[in-house]
Amino acid sequence: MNTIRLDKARDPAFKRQVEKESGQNLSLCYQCGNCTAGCPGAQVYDRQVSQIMRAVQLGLKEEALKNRSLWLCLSCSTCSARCPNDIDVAAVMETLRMMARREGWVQDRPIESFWKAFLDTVKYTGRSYELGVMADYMARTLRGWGNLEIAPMALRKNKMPFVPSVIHGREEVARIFKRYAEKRS
Amino acid sequence: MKYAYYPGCSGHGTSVEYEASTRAVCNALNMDLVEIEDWNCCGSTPAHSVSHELSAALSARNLLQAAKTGADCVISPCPSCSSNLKMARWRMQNAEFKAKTDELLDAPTPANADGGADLMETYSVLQAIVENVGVDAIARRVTYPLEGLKVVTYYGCLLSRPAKVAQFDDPENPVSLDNVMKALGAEVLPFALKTECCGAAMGIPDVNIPGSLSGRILDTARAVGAEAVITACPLCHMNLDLRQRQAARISGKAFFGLPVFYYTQMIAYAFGLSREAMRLDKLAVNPYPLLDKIAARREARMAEALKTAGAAS
Amino acid sequence: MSVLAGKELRIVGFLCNWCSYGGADTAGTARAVQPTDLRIIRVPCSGRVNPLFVLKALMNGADGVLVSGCHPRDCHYSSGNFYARRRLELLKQFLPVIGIDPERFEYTWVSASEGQRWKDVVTNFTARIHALGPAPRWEDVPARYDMPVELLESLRPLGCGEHPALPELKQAIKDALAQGLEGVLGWKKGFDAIHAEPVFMTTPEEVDSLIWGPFNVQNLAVFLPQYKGRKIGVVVKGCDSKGVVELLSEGLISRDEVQIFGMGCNGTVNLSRILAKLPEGAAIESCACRGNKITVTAGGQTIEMTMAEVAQDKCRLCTKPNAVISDAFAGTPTTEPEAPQDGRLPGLRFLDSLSLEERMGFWKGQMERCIACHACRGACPMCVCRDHCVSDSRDPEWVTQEDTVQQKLFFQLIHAQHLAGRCTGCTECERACPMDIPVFALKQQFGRTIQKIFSYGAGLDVNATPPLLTYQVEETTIKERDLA
Amino acid sequence: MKIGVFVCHCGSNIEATVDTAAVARIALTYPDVVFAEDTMYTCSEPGQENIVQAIKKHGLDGVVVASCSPRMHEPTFRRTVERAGLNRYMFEMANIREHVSWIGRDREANTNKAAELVRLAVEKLRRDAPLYAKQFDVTKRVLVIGGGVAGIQAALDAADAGIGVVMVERESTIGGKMAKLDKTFPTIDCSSCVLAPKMVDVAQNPNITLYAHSEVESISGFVGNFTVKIRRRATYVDWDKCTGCGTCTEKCPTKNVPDAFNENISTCRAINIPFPQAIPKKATINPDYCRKIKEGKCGVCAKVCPTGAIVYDMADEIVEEKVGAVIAATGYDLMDWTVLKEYGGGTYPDVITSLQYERMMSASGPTAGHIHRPSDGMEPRNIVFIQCVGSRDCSIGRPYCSGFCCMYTAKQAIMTKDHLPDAEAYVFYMDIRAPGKMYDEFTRRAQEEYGVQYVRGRVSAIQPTVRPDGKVGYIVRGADTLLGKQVEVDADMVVLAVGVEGSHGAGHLAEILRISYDHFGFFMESHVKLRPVETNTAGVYLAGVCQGAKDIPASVAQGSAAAAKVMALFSKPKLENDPQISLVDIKRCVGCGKCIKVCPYQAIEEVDVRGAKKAHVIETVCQGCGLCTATCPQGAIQVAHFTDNQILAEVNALCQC
Repeated sequence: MNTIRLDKARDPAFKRQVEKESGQNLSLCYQCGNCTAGCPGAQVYDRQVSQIMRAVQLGLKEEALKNRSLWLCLSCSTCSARCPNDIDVAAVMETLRMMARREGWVQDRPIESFWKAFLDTVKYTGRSYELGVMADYMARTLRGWGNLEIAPMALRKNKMPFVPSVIHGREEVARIFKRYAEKRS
Repeated sequence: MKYAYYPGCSGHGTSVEYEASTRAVCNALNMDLVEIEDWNCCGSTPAHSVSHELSAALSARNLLQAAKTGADCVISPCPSCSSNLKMARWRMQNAEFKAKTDELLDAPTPANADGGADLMETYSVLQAIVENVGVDAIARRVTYPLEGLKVVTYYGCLLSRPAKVAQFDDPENPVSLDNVMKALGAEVLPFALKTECCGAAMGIPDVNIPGSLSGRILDTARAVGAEAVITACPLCHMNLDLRQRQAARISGKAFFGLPVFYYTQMIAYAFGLSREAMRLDKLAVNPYPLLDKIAARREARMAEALKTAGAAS
Repeated sequence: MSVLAGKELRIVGFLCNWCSYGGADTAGTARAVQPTDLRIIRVPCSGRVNPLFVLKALMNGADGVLVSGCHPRDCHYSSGNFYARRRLELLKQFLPVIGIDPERFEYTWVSASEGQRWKDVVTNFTARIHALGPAPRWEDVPARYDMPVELLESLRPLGCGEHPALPELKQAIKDALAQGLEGVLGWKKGFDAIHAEPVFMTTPEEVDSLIWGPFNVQNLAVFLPQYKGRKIGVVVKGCDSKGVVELLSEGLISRDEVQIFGMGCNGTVNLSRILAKLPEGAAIESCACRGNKITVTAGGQTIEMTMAEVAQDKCRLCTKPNAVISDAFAGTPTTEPEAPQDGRLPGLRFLDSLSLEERMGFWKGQMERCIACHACRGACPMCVCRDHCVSDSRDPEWVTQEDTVQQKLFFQLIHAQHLAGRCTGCTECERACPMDIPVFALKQQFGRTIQKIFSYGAGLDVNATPPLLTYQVEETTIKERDLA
Repeated sequence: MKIGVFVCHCGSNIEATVDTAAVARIALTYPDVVFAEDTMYTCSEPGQENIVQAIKKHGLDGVVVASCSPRMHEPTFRRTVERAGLNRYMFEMANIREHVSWIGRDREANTNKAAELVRLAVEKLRRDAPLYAKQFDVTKRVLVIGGGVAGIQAALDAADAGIGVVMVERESTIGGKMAKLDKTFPTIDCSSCVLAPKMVDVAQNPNITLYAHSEVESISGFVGNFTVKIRRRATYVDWDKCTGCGTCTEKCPTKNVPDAFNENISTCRAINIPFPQAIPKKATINPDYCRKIKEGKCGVCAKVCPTGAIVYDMADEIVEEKVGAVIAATGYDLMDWTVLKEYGGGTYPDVITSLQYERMMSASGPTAGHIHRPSDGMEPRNIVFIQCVGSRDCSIGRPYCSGFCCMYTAKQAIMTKDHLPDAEAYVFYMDIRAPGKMYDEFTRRAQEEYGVQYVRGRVSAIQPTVRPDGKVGYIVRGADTLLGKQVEVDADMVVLAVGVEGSHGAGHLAEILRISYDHFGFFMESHVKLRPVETNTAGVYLAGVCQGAKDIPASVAQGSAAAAKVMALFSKPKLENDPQISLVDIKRCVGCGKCIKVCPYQAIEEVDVRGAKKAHVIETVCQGCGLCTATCPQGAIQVAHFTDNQILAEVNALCQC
């Protein structure tokens, strides 16, 4: 591990940007660790929530954005519910995730691929379609095989129809995605 | 009250039993449901993880469709869907956010006096039942009480959180499901993991996450003596029921064998609604031995009551 | 003194020394940055804040005024803020009648420990005043001279004919004089047929000069305090009797020193309305009253008019035509009508129909006409300061002798404020005004607010405590105002 | 009139954002101002000397100092002008620090504002007149409210100085929270061994009148002359007859009464003496549980009482006492931690407060000092201590540090190791605050000598679970932020260091005393640093935690300090009033009596002046609130130095259009 030269590495503008986009005051965090303590994803995180909050406080952009934790976050809001300083930590995590995407620093392609697969289904049919998402996701990432373990049961119980439902307004929905894509580019 | 009904995508897939029982129970409780015509997916977690505006735009289309029904509000059985619809309306109260979201839509959303979007409010079906119908009305309607059935209620993350948007029940110790189950005659055990996350949709990319989280929930439920887990969320249900064997394996425990019911299935059962109103056949963990036990307890009690009555007369 | 051009507005704060001034100190000690507009005047207690200070500041160009004291129940002087709450709430609701936006004035409670709250109060109030912008200035507002002309429909039939019980009344007075009463105040015919004038009757002959009818306009209660210590009597209409009650309840006259003679009243006239129907400047030759018709001969012309045309406004909405208190009541009482839904007289009705700026313009126009004769004060039975009226004093010097609209209006505000909770609505101030300025509207604005908040009407109960001289710990009818 | 204006830099406190030299220059243009200058530290000795010299040199009749709040230094400068031969009331202050330089950053706006505030002070001073204080008698007795260690110390010190003390205690015994403690940090002294002798002294000191089981009902009057009404709540036992033998308690059949002294971890009888060393050691019946009082049946205690002391129909009694000063020492209560649902909200039997744990460890407590967890009596092996429960937690509106929890948690962890050498003690903390003498060493000892495991991080949740052996366990899930990991402990018992707040009912008492209190029920001192035991109400002093969280030594020190303040107050034969009081202008008064009606102090009386009714102010009773002045329509009664003309002059100075 390299020593971080704080006088050089700190980027106060980054902290301000996170505060602006998330609507949260990061200076309120006194590092009690309660977000980490309650996080259901903590065991698989490579950097704990409280550490990510600390990185933002210090203005250490890469530390805050380049980690898998952002992508493993389950958005359950336990961190926000228990923060003694009423910081919506989940909103900060979501903000950081969007910023990481903008920076092209996605640290967990598979999860991003799952989202893409999911949203593509919505884009084309207007609704999500579990089997389609799953197949698309597995094809894209060659992962997700663990789910095959439950597939027989799901299929036996007829819980995954083979035909997606398609809505009349699917073009309207597709236009939402199209405009979104245009705005981003 | 008239409700615009938003089933959510999983109602057509993994949670058909939730969808069927919800409709049957609402009907039994005289709730006037009109399905929103041509509704689309709310975008779920992937949409709001990618963009708040995209997520809000997808929800806004649904809320605009809902407005056409002339209903008083929107209800959805799925906590994730209702949370998304609620959040969209909440965020779009901000005029700036509304403007950005409107850019994604064919036509801008109507504005209210404060410059925010004038959209219909959304509630979970559970909230509508508890707050508008009331647990007393449920209790009155019960024909087959859940004799001594020991359950834990599992709410998941989104029913009462984030508190400022959900505006429902206690974020740390919710009790609405408990009250419904008590009204049905079940015994609700104290359960500290009511709002602990089950792992949500993370199972698709990594089965280990819901595996270990759900394993812990099921293990604690068993430890406190629960005979069944009651839930209100399709995703939670999938992780606890469909993935129950996987969860046991990943968390290194023996198979729990704990039936996991949607609360609506339990209401339908206690009301004596038809088999089609429950769709118990869709559950992965076999519920029938437990239901037989309930029936046996009920019969025993009735026999006892008859005996006492006979002795008295 | 100059307000920093464009940057600041003029905001004056009155802060009690013990709580809010301390709270402002606490905010300062915590370096809680606030807008710089506010200028704080330290007072011992919010109860020290005479509402007239607030009016003075607003009349003199303050853009906003803030009063802050200890929280209710936590007053350093135990009850000062309870009185302040009543007075300031009343003031806030009074302001619109003179065209001042009530949002420019606020009162709140901040304790010495609440630095953050003080910062929020200052920040929010300053933001509010900046949103309202600079207060309109009297010199910039266009004066208007239009007047209320509405003739209200009477609640009951008004009449002007001979009162059948007059002999009975005279006899009662004669009897009382015989029993040692020094004299009795009443009315006799004045310099012409339509004017009556007060008389202090001490002999049976003088009693015979007593008249009763539509021209007995003066409220004789006004003379009572000066007879203090002597046993006298007074003849009253219903409206006059309320003044007597109020004087009694304030201890300004004694019940055992005054005998009250009453008789049912059928209404009195507004002389200006009669004169307006006569040829300009014509001397009045005779007048005959029958039923509800008044026939006046003047300048060789005979002109007929009805009470409906010439009655005083207050008589039209009068619900107390009989003395509310009396020792001798002659004849049968006049039937008392139900209280009207809308008790506003034309002056207030007219003002209510105007915008805030128009109201300012209205008072500007009226005060330009005011000749500062103070006849309004002289006619008011509740103006008991007499020679010590603060408007004539230099210590305290509430008004200067400057002939400006603001100074003249401020005198009216003092009068109205001093009468808040005491005014019985006899409208003598307005009747006495030689310029026909509807000054009673100011008193009625206070009166209706007091009725609304405290369900209190002055002059009805000798044992009542006027609402501004008492308080409730919990004021259910006063909305808690919170700036923080 | 010749006025001098002194504009203070206050070092850089004012000068940094106010151009004081410019303010002084502007002040010279104000009417009657003949001298103005800016000075570095006006309150310093040379600064004051400078004022004295200027008064002499320029023949000044009055002085304005523009500096800090008059609540800070007005008395200082009044003495200064007096030294130069002026009347002390020919002085005014402009607050350009707290109200200007510290709250605004715009130097131009601040300078302008400061100059305007000086203008207000000048206008006020121009209308000031010399005032002279009057003397009045003082009742040399003090009321001490609260019989905890702070109140006890204050009472004993005052009594030792020969001052009569009236002590009012809400509970049936004095001793307060300290009496509940087993040991005290950092010496691990036995708490009751230190406190009990002092409690006995209170009982035996002839100068102290003790009202236990009593509350202050109302207080009227003012410094030197307060009248106190005390409600002696019914004890249903005639304490003059009760010998404290305890037979009644032994025989009482009602055994399910929650024992408040033991923090409700055990039960007691319906007639009870809280603990063996109670002062007074007298029995009290709890009417909510007593069968005789509730249902009319029983009467056992009356039968067994050897002195016939039981009085079932006893009623509350109001007694009146006259005192000259009041010391509030009402202490604290724990905040309601059950709002924390993630810790079980009070439903988990083995999650207890530190005060409950203290009772459990006490040899005179319900378990005779043995640590057994409440649910099943098991001797715990893993005990988790959680700090900052309800402290430093803005999400539940508790932003402050409760001050002494770090220390007692260390003490309790050490005691745990003493009692149960094989047990493990975990302390979840955020920061360790141990700034007292031998304090940090003490927390170090807990870790170094006793092996208490400290973990830096908050606890997110406590989740009960059933272990394979059927016993209940509590999964304490927290974070070790130093390690950057989520951690868990399967605990047998959890002790919460619950934050403190002002004693229940403190706000109500503050209103009776007319002192300020904050959102958390703590009373406000006159100056946070320099007048820590005084309040803004003359004659009312504070001691102990009622003023803010503090530990025993600090509470004792404050008790002594408050007593010293009372001694100083009573050292003078007579007290002087503040002459800024109301005065009636006989010529203008019409005798309407409105002022008499509103005066909160009955300080105005009706007098006969040559046959006319007039108002008259009793000078030593008037407190100068000015309510009468605002009430009098003629302006005939004016409160000195806040007259109508003075305030009007200030208004006119600000608003002239």
